[in-house]
Formats: sequence, structure tokens, C-alpha cells
Amino acid sequence: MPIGRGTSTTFTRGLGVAAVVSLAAVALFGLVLSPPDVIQGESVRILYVHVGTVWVAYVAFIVTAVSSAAYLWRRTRSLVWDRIAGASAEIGVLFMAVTLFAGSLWGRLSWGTFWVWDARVTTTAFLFISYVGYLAVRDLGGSHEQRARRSAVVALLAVLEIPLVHFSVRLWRSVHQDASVADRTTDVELDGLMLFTLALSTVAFTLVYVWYVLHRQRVLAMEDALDDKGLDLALAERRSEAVGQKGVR
Amino acid sequence: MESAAVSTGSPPDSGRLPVVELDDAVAVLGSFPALAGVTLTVQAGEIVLLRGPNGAGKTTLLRLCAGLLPLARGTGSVVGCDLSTQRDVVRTRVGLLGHANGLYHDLTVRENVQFWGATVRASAEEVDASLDRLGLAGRLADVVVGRLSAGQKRRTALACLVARRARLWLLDEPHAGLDAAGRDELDDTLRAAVASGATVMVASHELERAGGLATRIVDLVGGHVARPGNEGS
Amino acid sequence: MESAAVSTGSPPDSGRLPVVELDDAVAVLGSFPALAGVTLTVQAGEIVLLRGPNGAGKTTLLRLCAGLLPLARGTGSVVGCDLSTQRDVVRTRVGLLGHANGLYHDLTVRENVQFWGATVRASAEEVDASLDRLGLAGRLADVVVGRLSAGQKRRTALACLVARRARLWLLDEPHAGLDAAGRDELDDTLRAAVASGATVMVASHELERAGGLATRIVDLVGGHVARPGNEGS
Amino acid sequence: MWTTARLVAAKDLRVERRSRVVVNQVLPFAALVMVLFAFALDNDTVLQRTAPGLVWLGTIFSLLIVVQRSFAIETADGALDALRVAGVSPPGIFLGKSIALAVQLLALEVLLVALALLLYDSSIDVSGAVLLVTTLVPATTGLALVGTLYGGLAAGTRGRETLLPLLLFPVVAPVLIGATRATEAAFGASGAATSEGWPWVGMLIIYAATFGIGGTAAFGPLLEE
Amino acid sequence: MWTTARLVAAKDLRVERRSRVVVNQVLPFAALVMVLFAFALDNDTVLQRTAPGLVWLGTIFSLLIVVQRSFAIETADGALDALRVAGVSPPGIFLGKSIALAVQLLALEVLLVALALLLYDSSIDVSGAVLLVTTLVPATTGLALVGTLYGGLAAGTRGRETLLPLLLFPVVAPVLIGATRATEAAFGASGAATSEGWPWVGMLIIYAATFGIGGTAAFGPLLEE
Ligand code: HEM
Ligand SMILES: Nc1ncnc2c1ncn2[C@@H]1O[C@H](COP(=O)(O)OP(=O)(O)OP(=O)(O)O)[C@@H](O)[C@H]1O
Ligand SMILES: Nc1ncnc2c1ncn2[C@@H]1O[C@H](COP(=O)(O)OP(=O)(O)OP(=O)(O)O)[C@@H](O)[C@H]1O
Ligand SMILES: [Mg+2]
Ligand SMILES: [Mg+2]
Repeated sequence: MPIGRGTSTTFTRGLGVAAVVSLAAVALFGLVLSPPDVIQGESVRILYVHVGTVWVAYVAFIVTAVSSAAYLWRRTRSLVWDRIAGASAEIGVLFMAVTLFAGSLWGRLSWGTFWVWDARVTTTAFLFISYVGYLAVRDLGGSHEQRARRSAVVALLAVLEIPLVHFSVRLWRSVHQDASVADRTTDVELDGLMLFTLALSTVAFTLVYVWYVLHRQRVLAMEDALDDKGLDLALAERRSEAVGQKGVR
Repeated sequence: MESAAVSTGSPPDSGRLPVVELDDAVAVLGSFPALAGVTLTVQAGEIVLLRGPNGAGKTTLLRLCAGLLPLARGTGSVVGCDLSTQRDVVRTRVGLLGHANGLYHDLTVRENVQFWGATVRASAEEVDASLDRLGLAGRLADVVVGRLSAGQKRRTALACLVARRARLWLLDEPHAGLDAAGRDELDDTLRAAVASGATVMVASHELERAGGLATRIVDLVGGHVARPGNEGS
Repeated sequence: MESAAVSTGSPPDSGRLPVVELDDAVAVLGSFPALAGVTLTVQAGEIVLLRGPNGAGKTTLLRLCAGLLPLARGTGSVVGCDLSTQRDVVRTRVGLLGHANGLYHDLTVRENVQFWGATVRASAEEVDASLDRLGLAGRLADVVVGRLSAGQKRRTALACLVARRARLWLLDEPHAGLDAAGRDELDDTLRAAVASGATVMVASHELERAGGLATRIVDLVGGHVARPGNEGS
Repeated sequence: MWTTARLVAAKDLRVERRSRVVVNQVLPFAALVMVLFAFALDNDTVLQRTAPGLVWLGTIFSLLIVVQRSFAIETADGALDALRVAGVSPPGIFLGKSIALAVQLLALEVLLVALALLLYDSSIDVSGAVLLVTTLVPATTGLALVGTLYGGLAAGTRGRETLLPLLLFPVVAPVLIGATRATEAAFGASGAATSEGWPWVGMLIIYAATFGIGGTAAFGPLLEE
Repeated sequence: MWTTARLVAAKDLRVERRSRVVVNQVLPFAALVMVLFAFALDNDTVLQRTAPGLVWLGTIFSLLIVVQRSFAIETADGALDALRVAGVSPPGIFLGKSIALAVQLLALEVLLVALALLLYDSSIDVSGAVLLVTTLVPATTGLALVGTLYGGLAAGTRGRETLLPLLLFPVVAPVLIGATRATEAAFGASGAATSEGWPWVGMLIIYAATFGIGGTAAFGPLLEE
């Protein structure tokens, strides 16, 4: 990806538009058209943000893991994979943050507190922290290959926590059954329109995700290219550093 | 001028492929290009002395040749392995003595040498031999390294290197801290190593010492080779 | 023979009281008597070179004179303070450069020198002066010490010592890692220090270098003085 | 690979035997942790209910210290570089250090369990004891493997102390859960039956296996950098 | 003495600003400690009752790390020897390092308290807040002083990590108790009334004063060896 040209193409522009539109639609359905829930009441509308983002975040992390594997595998080794992994993880973390936020708001409404030590809630927090750690590993510095190799390993391990989160409700003898019960019941009792809205929100977030990853991955490519440009200047300076001078002056 | 290095640098019998071959190699520390395009060829059996002011890039060059740093630009091969793709192989064939000694301070001198020897399945005799080479055979062999004097630590590090029997020896200021006797022992050690088919690159400021030993002197300045040097210069 | 040291060791003008005066001094590391009875007198303005094989006790002697080690046996006084009773006072009057550099690796070169300078209320000019003395005035002054090359670290440590303006300078292998230019700068530094009334003890294996500078050479072997040396020997 | 592993493990354990850091430092530390818990929570019923959790919390805190120590040995005088150029097989190093780590952790856990039984007067019967032992083994192995893997990853880097807890704690969460539940069952704490423990043991075994394989494969690329 | 103190404190804080070890490492560590506690105890009523204790446990664990770090700076490259021969007044060093330590601890405690209020949903009213703040100051000062004193004691000796937790934890027990009780009162946890907190604050002040005076006097002899 040569420097100078922007990161958007007709395709990504179309994608962007589609994302915005679908988000608007989600707002419409989520806030107006879809009915309140029998148990949850109006607060159920949070569900569309809460669950939509989680699922897309899952997808993002899985993509990160897959492209990390692709990087580690010698035959397909290329920094493109590393950049995709990085971009995907970034927005994954973003969505996860939204999930946590929406979730705790919802918790305030339905459990009366922002935070409970429910298994899923906690494991989600861990998953979130893991990928924050992943991003930390990414900007440890060092060469691009170094960054790619280190972070790929972390990504492949961190992704294993997703099943843990998903099945945590069953794994963990939670003192807060009510929470995960709520999870289930609402699932069961979602009426058609709610289901549709949930699906719609998931689609919308997916569009946003794809749009972001495409752009971000190109930006990262440019940054790497830029590093090399900077290196040229530094090289010239370094080589001239010595001429005619004595010691380290 | 670097390209010249290849020609002038290589000894008459250019039939064998060189042990170290760098072409415009660049190595980056953080964001700083400590090596800014080094072109250098070292043939088997040479003892190359790397010379240059503080910060010239000697340590960086040695670490690059040891496969500890990635090649940011240019091409290079060491002991026949490509530096961009086969650094893991390179590492298994070189021996490096850095500014740090790389010793386990809670183990005795002998235990340290034994450990490094064991990595290449060295026999007990060979271990004792390497201890003896560096004059550590006596009382010192069983003193915990952490208690040794600076020079004694340096000797131990050298003994570990000897025990490892590498094909390419990379030494970063090996004289530092050694007394007169130790420096003679070091010279003998390097001669013996070359005699047994190894190749040596030494970075040092002790020109009087190392100069006599070296078959070639390479001047590094500002991360590049100022003078590739000729045979026996 | 140690007792002889006192007489031969002291320069003609024995009027002033000596800066260092050790009589049969013994220092113990762990359970090992690294110094086994050292008798030595150093007059103001001398530059004494401590010579001797690895493990002879040079570092231990310097640390004893710096007041960092207790006197196990014998008597001694440094800059007029008794080593058994006034070690805390001694410490405030000497400057020591050990094998380690004693730098803060997260601070820049200048910040390090400033800190040590500030402990003696040195002015900004004096700090810059000491940086300049060791050729650290340029780009390097603002690089974090952790990233410097070995020799650049050593220079920084020396600059810190200069900034501290001690009465007795104790240097343990100050040449280690310095390039040719750095060694010249070191010599100038020491001469300047002596000119400004300081006294210097240097432990070193770089005899060619230090030898020329020293007003006296003291040979240590096995923890005692083998040859106290005379003026200008 | 296994020769290397034996070599490295033997080396690490000898260093420990010499310096006694784990015995003299980490054990008392862990013990103090338990005592401090007792202080902070001073309430018997609570303590008994939470004893198993505390045992494993103590273990995981100690794990952090032991891992840092295990790689401090290597980085203190640049020995890690020496290892990397010595052509020692990375999987060998990984397994070797893991083994040494596991041995030290095991000693630790035994102490902690003993303390828990003593301080928080939890009780244990035979079948519980069997379960407990079978829990310790896979749990310890898992922790040792994860610790070594991330320890190696953090070792070279500047902010290593920063990174280690950040990476380590989330990943060991499953062990914390599983081992705690199994131990509860063994202690019969909060009315759990021994039988409930076994599924968790299974989970721990899977966990250990995953990281054993994953780590052995991944350690090379990590050290390469 | 105070000039030295300012000098040393400034130096330590600058090192921290550069390396960000406390911010990037200890803060997340402390936060994770809290989360892990909650995880292991997983019981809200217990958590609310014990939140104050956990806050101070977290602080004390972090104290250990911060103190080790604070003296690692000095011993890493032999700077401590340089300090000892530089004629810097030991009391100055003591106070300087204590100040730097206190600043870092304070940042830490604020975070922990915030977490406790959020995660364990404890609540706090105005008078409680006042009490809490007045508790933090002497408690932190006390911890910083003790930490520096024993850190300096341990720094010289070989197995310093060995010694530190052993020496430190028993001595800080009073702070743990006092601060916990005061904080409980502030949180109104386990039905404690705010007024109950003040006596403890008094105790903390005495504690801090004692170690301030004692430490300043004792630090010189300590550095001797
Ligand atoms: C901070 C608090 C919360 C967090 C971190 C959180 C986290 C999650 C996660 C990670 C999922 C995806 C589970 C999966 O499919 O693998 C999820 C799903 C869900 N959450 Fe939450 N949640 C929180 C609070 C809540 C609250 C308060 C409710 C409603 C009372 C709720 C209802 C749901 C529902 C209905 C689903 C979708 C069904 C399911 O997959 O189980 N969540 N939540
Ligand atoms: N992050 C960085 N920022 C700026 N400069 C850096 C950085 N990292 C390394 N350097 C510079 O790179 C150079 C490293 O050179 P190197 O250590 O190879 O020198 P050397 O030839 O071994 O010197 P010496 O003789 O002192 O050992 C030094 O000039 C150092 O200042
Ligand atoms: N605990 C101990 N047990 C045995 N020997 C010890 C112990 N501690 C120190 N030593 C010995 O004491 C001597 C210390 O001497 P010192 O460090 O002063 O030597 P040096 O003259 O500085 O040598 P170098 O030139 O190598 O720096 C060494 O021979 C060392 O082996
Ligand atoms: Mg160097
Ligand atoms: Mg010495």
C-alpha cells in the first residue's frame, strides 16, 4: 500500500454508508418499534447493543487468532496477517468495552447494581483484560517481525477464553443464578420483532467491524512504510555521525 | 567502498564460501540504526579485530552475526545460513561473549562450565580442559561465581565459551578485566580455536594486545565500515 | 617488608599528613580475607597505580579506602579520618568508581550527572563542564543511559565522578570499555583533578596507559603489597 | 529435547538449592498471605467457606514471584542471550523451566493446603484427600506451563514486570476456578460433595495439556526475537 | 537534610515517570488483586463486609513490589554504593525515598478505594469520605516510612527478596488492622458507625510518627552495611 493515497475505496465507502444506515435502523427498531420485554421491561432494549457487540467482538477475536496462525505458519507468513490481527483485536476490544458498559448499565436496572460477581460477567472482564494485554504486547516496540511473532502467540492463547466465557454460566456454580437465568429466559421469550432487531444489530455491528478493519489495516501498513521512510533519514545521519569526529562527540 | 571490502577483504583462497558475509546490512536498536549499512566478508580461519570509537556499532555487529538481532535492511549470511530466514540455525553454530558474562551467579565456576559444556555433550575431561585453559583449575573452580573478582568472572565466561566449541567465535572486549596472564591465556585460547578450524571476530580497544593476534583489522565508525582492512594488516 | 613501605612509600616532604595510611590492614569478604595485611601510605597529590593479578585484592583495597568495608584487623586512616571509628566521615570525602557504573539507567546522561552534581551543590556550568570533559556534551547528553554503549556508560560514570569533586579519587579499572579518545580524556581528567589538589588511586590492568600517568606503582599479590614502589617509579 | 529439559531443570533446581530464594522467601510470603487473609476477613464461617479459594489465590500470587525469579536468573547477567546462542532447543528450555517451576509450586501448595486445614480449621476425609492430590498435579502443571510461557515472553522486554501480571492473571483464571471448586469438594466446604470435584480435575487436565502442547510449539518463536 | 530529601524524591519520581513501572505494572496488579479476591470469594455480602480489608491487603501487596522496585533502582548498577560514598545524608535519603514512595502509594490507594466502591458496591457518605481521606494520609505515610526503612535494611544483604516480605508484613499488621477498621467505619461496612473510625486514625498517626522519627535516626547505621 503506497503512501499518499487515502485508505478508502469505493467498496469501503459503500460499506461505510451501509453501516451508518443499518445502525440508524437498529436505533429505530431497538428504541421505537420493538416491544418492551415481559420481565425486563423497557430496559431490554439494551440487549440489542449488549449482545450485538459481544458477538461481533467474539468474531473479531477469532479473526485475530486465525490471522495470527496464518502469520506463524511459515508458508503463509506475511505482515499483512499481523496487521489484520491487530486491527481486528483493536475493534474487538472496543466492542467488548461497549458490552461491559451496556451490561453494567443493564445490571443497574435489572439487578440494582453495576457489577456482580456472576461467572459470565467476571470471565468477560478477564477476556477484556487479556486483549488489552494483547494490545500492550503489540506496542512493546522492536522490529515488526518481533511484534508479529510475540502478539500472535498471545492471540492464540487468549482466544481460548471465549469458550470459557460462553459456557461460564454452566461451568461456575454462580451465587447469581438469577443473572444467567435472566440471560436464558430473555433468550427464550424473545418475540419475533425482538429477534429481528437483535439480528439487525448484529449485522450492523458486523458492517462497522469490517469497515474498520479494512481501513485500520491499511493505516497500519502505511505506518510500517513510514517507519522505513524515517529509517532512511536516520541512516544518513548515523553514517555521517562519524566522519572526521573523534570519540563519541 | 563497502563493495571494495568484499574484494580486498577476502583472502587468496576464495574457493571456500566465507563464514560471515554481510552486504549493506542494517540493524536497528529501538528506532536508532546502530548499524547503518555494513558490508563485510570474513573467511574461515581469520581472526578479525573490530576497532572503533565508543558507540561505533561493534557490539551491535557482533550481536547481528550471532543471530540475536533481526536484519532490518540488506542481506547477510553467517556460517552458511541466511540471516533473514535462518537465524535460529545461525544461533546454534556461533559462540558469543558479550559485555555481560552470561553466568549463573549462584553456581560455582565448575558448575557453570559444566552446564554450558553439557549443551554440546562435552565430556568431563573437556570441561576440566577448558577450566585449565583459563587458569581456573585450582581452588577457584569450586567458588560460587557471585563471589569472584571481576577478572575471575571474565575468565569463567571465557571457559564456558571454550567448552561450547563453536564454529564462529564472537568476542566483545574479552580482555576487559583480565590481568596480563589472563590475556596471554586468551591469546593462546583463540589461536588454539583457529587451529581447530574456528573463525574469530573480536571487538576490542586493547589494540596492543588484540592487534598482534588479529589477521585483519576492521575499522567501524558511525555504524559502517570505515576501513575493511586487508589480510595480515 | 610492609613496614618498609611506610618509609620508602612516603615522598620527601613528609610534613603533611598522608591522605591514606594503612598499617597491616585486613579486610574480610564473607569468610575470605581478601586483604591479608596491607601496609601503605599515600601522600596528597599522588597518582597511585594498583597493579596485580585477578583476585589480588585491588577492588577490596579501594572499597576499604572508600569506607565501604569494615577494617577486620590493623589500623588505617583516610583523608585524616580513622577507618575503624569514622567511616561515615570518610565516605563523604572520597569518590569511588567501581567495576559497576552506579548509574540510573532510566535517566538521561545529563540527568545522572546533574543528580550527582547536586549532591555537592554543583552549578549548571560545572555539570556541563564535566559532561564536556568526557565528550558527552552533544547528542548523547539527552539519551537514556540504558541505551548507551558500554563505553558511553563508562564515560557517563566518570562524568558523574568529576561532578562530585572528591578529595580522594578511587578508580577501579576506569579504562574498561573506553576507546582511545576516552582514555586520553581520562588521563586529562585525572591530571586536572590532581592539579586541583585531589589524590588518586587507580586499579588497572592497562599498564601502558596508567603506567605513564602514575607517580607510583604498587603491586598487590594475594591480598598484600608485594612492592610498595617509590616516587615516580 | 528431553536431555535439554533435564539439563535446564537440574540447573534451575540447583540454583534454587543454593540461593534458597523460594524456600526462604516465597514460602514465608505465601504463608503470610494466608495469615493476612485470616486477619482481613477475621470471620470463621467466611474463612472456612473461602479457604479453598484462598489457597489457590496464594498459589497464584506466589506463581507470579516464582516465575519472575525463574527468569531473573536468566536475565541477571545476560545468560538468556547465551542460552539463545548456545543452540539449546527452545522446547527443551520451556519444558525444563516448567518442570523446575512445577516442583517448586508443588512444595508451595502442600504448605498452603496444610495451613488452610490448620488456620481455617477446614477438615478433609480420605476420598477428599485423594481428590485433592489428583487436583494438585494437573493444576500445578498447568500453572507452571503458563507461567513459563508468559515469563519467557516478558523476559526480554523492558516493562516485563508490567506485562507479566497483566498477561498471566486472566489466563490462569480457569485454573483458579477449577482448582478452587475441586478443592472445595475435597474440603467439603460450602456443602459440596467430593464427587462434584472430579469434572473439574478433568478440566484442569485439558488445560495443562493445551498449554503443554501450545507452549512447546510457541516457545521457539518467542525466544527467537 | 531536606535538600537531599527533595533531591532524592525528585530523582525517584522522575525515574518512575520515565519507566512508568508503578503506573503500568503495580496499578494493574493491584486492580487484578481486587478482582481475583472477589472472584475467589464470589459472595457479595462477604465482599461488602470485607471490601475495606481487601483494599488494604491490596495496598500492602503493592507496597512490597513498590519498595522492591524503589531499591532495585539503587542496587541495579551499584548506585547505592555511590550514594553511600557521595556523602549524601542518610536521613535525607530516607525521607526522600519515603516521600516518593508515599506519593506512589497514595495514587494506588485512590484507585483501590474507587474499585472497591464500584466492584463491591460499597457506599460512602460525606462524613465517611472525610474520615476516609484523613485515614489515607497517616496510613500511607506510615507504610511508606516502614517500607523505606526495611527496604534499606534488606537492600544490602544478598537474599533481599527473602527478607523484605518477612520483615515487612508483620510490622505493617497494625496499619492493616487500623486502616481496615477506619475504612469499615467510613464505608459503614458491617454496620460500623463513622465515629468509630477516629480512634484508629489517631493510632495510625502515632504509628507514622514513631517510624518517621525512628527511621530517620536508624537509617544511617543501616546503610553503614
Ligand atoms: C457487566 C455486566 C454484564 C456482562 C459483562 C455481560 C456479558 C455478556 C456476554 C459476554 C454475553 C455473551 C455470552 C455468549 O453468547 O457467549 C452476554 C450475553 C447476554 N447477556 Fe450479558 N452481561 C452483563 C450483564 C447482563 C445483564 C444485566 C443482562 C440482563 C439482565 C444480560 C443479558 C444478557 C443476554 C440476554 C445475553 C444473550 C443470551 C446469551 O448469550 O446468554 N447481561 N452477556
Ligand atoms: N534507543 C536508542 N536511541 C539512541 N541511540 C541508541 C539507542 N540504542 C542504541 N543507541 C546507540 O547505538 C549505539 C550502539 O552501539 P554499540 O553498543 O554497538 O557500540 P560499541 O561499538 O559496542 O561501543 P563500545 O565500544 O562502547 O562498546 C550507541 O551509539 C548508542 O548510543
Ligand atoms: N566468599 C568468598 N569465598 C572465597 N573467596 C572469596 C570470597 N569473596 C571474595 N573472594 C575472593 O576474594 C578476592 C577478591 O579480590 P578483588 O575483587 O579485590 O580482586 P581484584 O584485585 O579486584 O581482581 P580483579 O583484577 O579481577 O578485579 C577474589 O580472589 C575472590 O575470589
Ligand atoms: Mg560494545
Ligand atoms: Mg577488581
